Amino acid sequence: MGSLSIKLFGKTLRNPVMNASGTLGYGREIEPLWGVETLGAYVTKGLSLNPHHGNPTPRVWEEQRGLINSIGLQNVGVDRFFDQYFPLFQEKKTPIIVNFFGFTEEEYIACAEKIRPHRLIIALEMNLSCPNVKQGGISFGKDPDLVHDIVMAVKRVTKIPVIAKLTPEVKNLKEIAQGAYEAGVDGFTLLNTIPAMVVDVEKRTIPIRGGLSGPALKPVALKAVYEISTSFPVPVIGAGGIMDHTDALSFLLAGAKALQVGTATFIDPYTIPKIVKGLEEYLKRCRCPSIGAIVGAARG
Amino acid sequence: MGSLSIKLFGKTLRNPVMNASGTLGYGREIEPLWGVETLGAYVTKGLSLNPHHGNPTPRVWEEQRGLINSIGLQNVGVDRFFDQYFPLFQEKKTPIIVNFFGFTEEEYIACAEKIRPHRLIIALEMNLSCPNVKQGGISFGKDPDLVHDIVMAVKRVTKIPVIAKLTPEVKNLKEIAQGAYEAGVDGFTLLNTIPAMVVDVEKRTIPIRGGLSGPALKPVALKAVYEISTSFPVPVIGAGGIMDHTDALSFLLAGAKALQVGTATFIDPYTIPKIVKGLEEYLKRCRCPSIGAIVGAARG
Amino acid sequence: MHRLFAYASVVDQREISRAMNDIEGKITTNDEVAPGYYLLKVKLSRPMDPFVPGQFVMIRVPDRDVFLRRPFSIYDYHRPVLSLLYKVVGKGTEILSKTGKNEKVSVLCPLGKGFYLQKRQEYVILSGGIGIAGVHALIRRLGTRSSVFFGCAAKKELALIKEIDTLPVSVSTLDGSYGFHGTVVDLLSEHLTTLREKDIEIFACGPAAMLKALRRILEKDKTPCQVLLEERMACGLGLCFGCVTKTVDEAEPYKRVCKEGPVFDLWEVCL
Amino acid sequence: MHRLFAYASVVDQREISRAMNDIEGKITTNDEVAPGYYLLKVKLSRPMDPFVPGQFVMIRVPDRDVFLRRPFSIYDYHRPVLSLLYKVVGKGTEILSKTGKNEKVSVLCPLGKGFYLQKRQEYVILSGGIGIAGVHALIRRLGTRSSVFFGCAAKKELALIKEIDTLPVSVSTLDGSYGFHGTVVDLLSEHLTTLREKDIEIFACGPAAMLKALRRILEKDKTPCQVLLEERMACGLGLCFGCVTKTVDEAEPYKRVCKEGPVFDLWEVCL
Ligand SMILES: Cc1cc2nc3c(=O)[nH]c(=O)nc-3n(C[C@H](O)[C@H](O)[C@H](O)COP(=O)(O)OP(=O)(O)OC[C@H]3O[C@@H](n4cnc5c(N)ncnc54)[C@H](O)[C@@H]3O)c2cc1C
Ligand SMILES: Cc1cc2nc3c(=O)[nH]c(=O)nc-3n(C[C@H](O)[C@H](O)[C@H](O)COP(=O)(O)OP(=O)(O)OC[C@H]3O[C@@H](n4cnc5c(N)ncnc54)[C@H](O)[C@@H]3O)c2cc1C
Ligand SMILES: Cc1cc2nc3c(=O)[nH]c(=O)nc-3n(C[C@H](O)[C@H](O)[C@H](O)COP(=O)(O)O)c2cc1C
Ligand SMILES: Cc1cc2nc3c(=O)[nH]c(=O)nc-3n(C[C@H](O)[C@H](O)[C@H](O)COP(=O)(O)O)c2cc1C
Ligand code: FES
Ligand code: FES
Repeated sequence: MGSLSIKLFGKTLRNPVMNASGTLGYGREIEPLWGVETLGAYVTKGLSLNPHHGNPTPRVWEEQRGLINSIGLQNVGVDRFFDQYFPLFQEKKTPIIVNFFGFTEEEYIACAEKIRPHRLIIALEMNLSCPNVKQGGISFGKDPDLVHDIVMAVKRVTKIPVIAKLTPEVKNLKEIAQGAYEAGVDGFTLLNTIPAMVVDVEKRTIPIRGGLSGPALKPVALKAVYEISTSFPVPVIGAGGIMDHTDALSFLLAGAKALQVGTATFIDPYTIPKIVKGLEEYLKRCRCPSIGAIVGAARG
Repeated sequence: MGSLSIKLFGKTLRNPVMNASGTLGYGREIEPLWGVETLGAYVTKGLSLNPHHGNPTPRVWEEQRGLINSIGLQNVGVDRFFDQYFPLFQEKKTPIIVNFFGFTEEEYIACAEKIRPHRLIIALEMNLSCPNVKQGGISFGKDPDLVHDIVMAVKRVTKIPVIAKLTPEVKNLKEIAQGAYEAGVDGFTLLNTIPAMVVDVEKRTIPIRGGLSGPALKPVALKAVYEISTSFPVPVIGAGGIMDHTDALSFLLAGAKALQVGTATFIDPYTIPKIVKGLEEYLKRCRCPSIGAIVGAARG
Repeated sequence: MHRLFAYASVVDQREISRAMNDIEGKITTNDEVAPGYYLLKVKLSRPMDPFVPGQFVMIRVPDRDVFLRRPFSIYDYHRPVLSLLYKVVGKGTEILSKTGKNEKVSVLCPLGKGFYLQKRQEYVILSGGIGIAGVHALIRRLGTRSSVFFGCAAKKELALIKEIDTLPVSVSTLDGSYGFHGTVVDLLSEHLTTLREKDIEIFACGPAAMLKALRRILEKDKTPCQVLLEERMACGLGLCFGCVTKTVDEAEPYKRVCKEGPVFDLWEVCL
Repeated sequence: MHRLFAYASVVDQREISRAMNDIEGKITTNDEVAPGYYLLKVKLSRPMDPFVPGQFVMIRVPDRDVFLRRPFSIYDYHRPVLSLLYKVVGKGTEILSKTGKNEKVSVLCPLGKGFYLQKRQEYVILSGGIGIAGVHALIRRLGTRSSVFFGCAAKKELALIKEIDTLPVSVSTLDGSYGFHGTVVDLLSEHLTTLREKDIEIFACGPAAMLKALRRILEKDKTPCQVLLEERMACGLGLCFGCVTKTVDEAEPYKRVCKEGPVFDLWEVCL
């Protein structure tokens, strides 16, 4: 039987399937159903230097084959995460990727500084979709120079590999990635949600403005994964509308080395273990020695 | 009963419902089912100075609640359009919006120059998603300065009102719109398709890379319509995933003065007449004097 | 009391939430019991773990037009049949109401934190409209130990309390077509002086306006009161932080309705 | 001939395409006639306009998982029943094969340009596999005026020509389990010298490889030949330009299969 294990940033993960940040709570909420050790790695909810309260409701809205969320980055802050929630991953020896964000460059730096290297922390994932309050609220991830500078600044204060998680709402994704790459980024996660909005026709209101996730995003994310994985020699982690192991294969074939599953978990909380199983069976069926062998195979 | 008629660029249209460019052929193809005079205005297939052959197949691919196309702008050229296809609209007194494109600034200008003012031509719609071959193939619509210059150049050679049709794949839509606005643009059409890709998991190939349209695009397009219609005092025409009259109302309530229906026509070729009827009934039900009265009503 | 509420009082809440499961079920009945209200019975393929009244389920409507699951209170459960009472308010409930017998559904259950029972001299249960669904299991378990108040728009909605007609229920209707003419909170306030002579606790479920009115009449005495709140949910499991409600906790004001709730202490939430 | 092909020969093609309609229908049968092949019969709620063999329909599979309609040749039509023969190849046909009796479907029909008949001494009809669906109506109309060649993978697919078993059909199988052992083009080429003594025209429908092989054996003489092509379609109406095939027309090489086709002159397309 083929092996699902992959090497990422020099560490071995049992499989390439992760949750997407913000879609598996602090990890322990899923424990009544399945254990976090099922994951290749757990990606933390977006953490910040100080706790954030987040937005008022409605925070979630159903769209056709998609979800719009406006959680507003509620989180307990990086310190409390390590005090309160990290022990579960230590106990279960589950690698984690720490997703984090800031509203200023200083916040990113200070947050990254607080995260001490640990054998279970395989990377820091920088959520670059955050508004930069010092630059009129446009998000960091939209400008190649801003991306370059912030990645560089974070790389300077940490020894942990750094992943840039990019937003699709940019002029030229490759240019953004180039900015991060030149600053020494170790990998990319593609994609974050797309800005979207809902109109309630009955009430004539706009109940929510937020980020669109789910299957609607998939073909856009696939293109991003293809484009960036063919252009830069660092690993790409794919995310966006992965609902089953066939979707997962699409991302791997397009060039993703690992995957993140978000919205699907809300509909079927067993999606992640099912994808792991589906990939195992696929390797067996194709007599493929390892999942790494199919990464990028559709790119010809 | 309320009236569906709207004023756009000083002309009166019988209703705010148009086809989206490239989704109703040259107009006459739909005649066996319903007459083009049903439309508020017919939007031409994208036209260019010289004929274009377009891309090899596959050109269309089904996605979840969406379509990916890579037609490659096949068209007979602006001259032949007016010789061969325009007479139908003259005969039926149907207003038209001429969608056009170029791969260089010169092509845009030369094409616009060829289109002589005519009482039935209510506007020129510039497709700004085209790659600019002189600037490394990045599309015109992604750079505010490029947009400014090209709109300005086109405005200089034509007396017909000019609409900028924008692509969602930009850093900051408002900045792009600002470029067009400062150059004197008369209106906006939002949105064009989003770049996307498909992986064939069985064959391990990438059968198509193209633009995503249909319901998946709707929440993204709604946000764009809201954002631009609240920021600029020129009419916005909404497009993206409109499948029925409720979707149409969402766009009107978000601030669109008129609508374009594309992909939906492929699934149900009667979508446009059905939306016109649905809007009529809505006005009646709400005792609303005119469709114009609800434009932007959800924006509070 | 202990016997009735073994899970809430003896077992720690974390343990309860450990007992959730995604269970396949088959619809056995789905009848309109009052105009726009349906009673859905689902035969589960394996038994649901013990539940506390006030807990809920996330049900997957068997139609691709509905993307997310929908939350509904556990109305009743007699192994292996789970009952839900729901009101048609939008797309999901509309489609659910048209779903036929024998259709398969997935039910994630039991979820959230139910009503917590301390020893009291008397319990008062208050519900408005479809809010009855949230307290029905509680009414059944408490039997005559509680006073039940139910408010609705008009007489025709009385069908919603038909299943508890062995117990005395004080009813109000907004149009005066049955019982007290007015809101259920107005009705309760008429009895409040008498009730307050005992050591009572109130359990309430209903529209936001009802809960706000209730809060106003209890404000002075801060009568113990638990409320069952509703919010749009994506996961129902505490994963997404989509379903929050604001509380008085300044450090972390937004609590998840699906995880820290749906039952909250009235005095800890900001309605 | 005129009687048989009133529409193709007398009525101008533009007029024919004017006669298309979107018609509601109800599935009456949907049976697996050979492994992986289904014969679907749809009772239309109103009559389809006269059609020409080779024309097709766009059918809406009644399932939200399928976004676009799917094109299928008109296999047969006896007012008010439309028959389609299809092979399960992907998601749409898979779901269609599981669609039950009495389900409602919308059928946009008849579409495209069918086979065009000029007076000839003899007609030769060639099809491979599911390609039979595209020429079946033509075979039925031409009766004994044509020679029919049919190729398939193995004997079990012979069920596909059961409905024309009153006519002589020359059969080839790739595995030699029935008839000629080889491809249908190899089989045809064995008869070609005899056939060429007459003024013939060939009508063909089948996989790309078959059409290419056919082209090779006809190349020298440029025997008149019409081919029915398939392409992925979005609209089927000529609206989207999604379904093109390359032709020798240098000014406008890409022609729409749904509008200028699906039947093309073999010598005008670039296979
Ligand atoms: C813990 C909990 C228990 C519930 N128990 C019941 C019950 O037993 N019976 C019952 O009929 N309803 C119950 N609800 C409400 C029920 O979940 C919603 O009515 C349902 O999800 C609406 O789905 P829809 O697709 O029909 O409406 P949508 O089209 O999604 O929305 C229509 C309307 O319903 C409201 N709505 C949508 N989702 C929710 C939600 N999660 N909570 C409250 N309002 C919502 C919206 O504000 C909107 O006005 C409960 C909700 C929660 C959170
Ligand atoms: C004019 C015309 C007439 C046709 N007549 C018949 C018929 O009578 N019987 C029949 O079984 N099939 C016919 N086809 C082919 C049929 O349309 C496709 O097999 C069907 O659309 C596949 O749908 P799917 O969802 O199952 O496959 P998908 O999942 O969409 O694709 C699966 C496979 O089918 C192929 N395919 C998809 N769409 C088409 C298409 N439009 N044309 C050709 N191949 C396609 C793809 O290349 C792919 O390999 C016809 C096609 C055309 C254009
Ligand atoms: C409810 C919710 C919360 C999210 N929170 C975060 C977050 O805190 N940080 C982040 O980088 N991405 C966040 N995301 C984005 C996801 O991690 C992921 O990139 C996106 O949802 C696409 O994947 P999906 O389609 O599988 O959900 C969130 C998404 C959702 C739906
Ligand atoms: C097949 C197809 C062809 C298109 N051709 C053009 C075009 O030539 N010019 C243009 O500006 N937009 C073109 N578009 C984009 C549409 O006009 C429209 O902006 C987009 O499809 C979103 O609307 P919809 O979701 O209703 O289809 C095309 C879209 C499709 C699906
Ligand atoms: S619904 Fe996801 S946290 Fe409550
Ligand atoms: S399928 Fe749209 S033009 Fe042929």
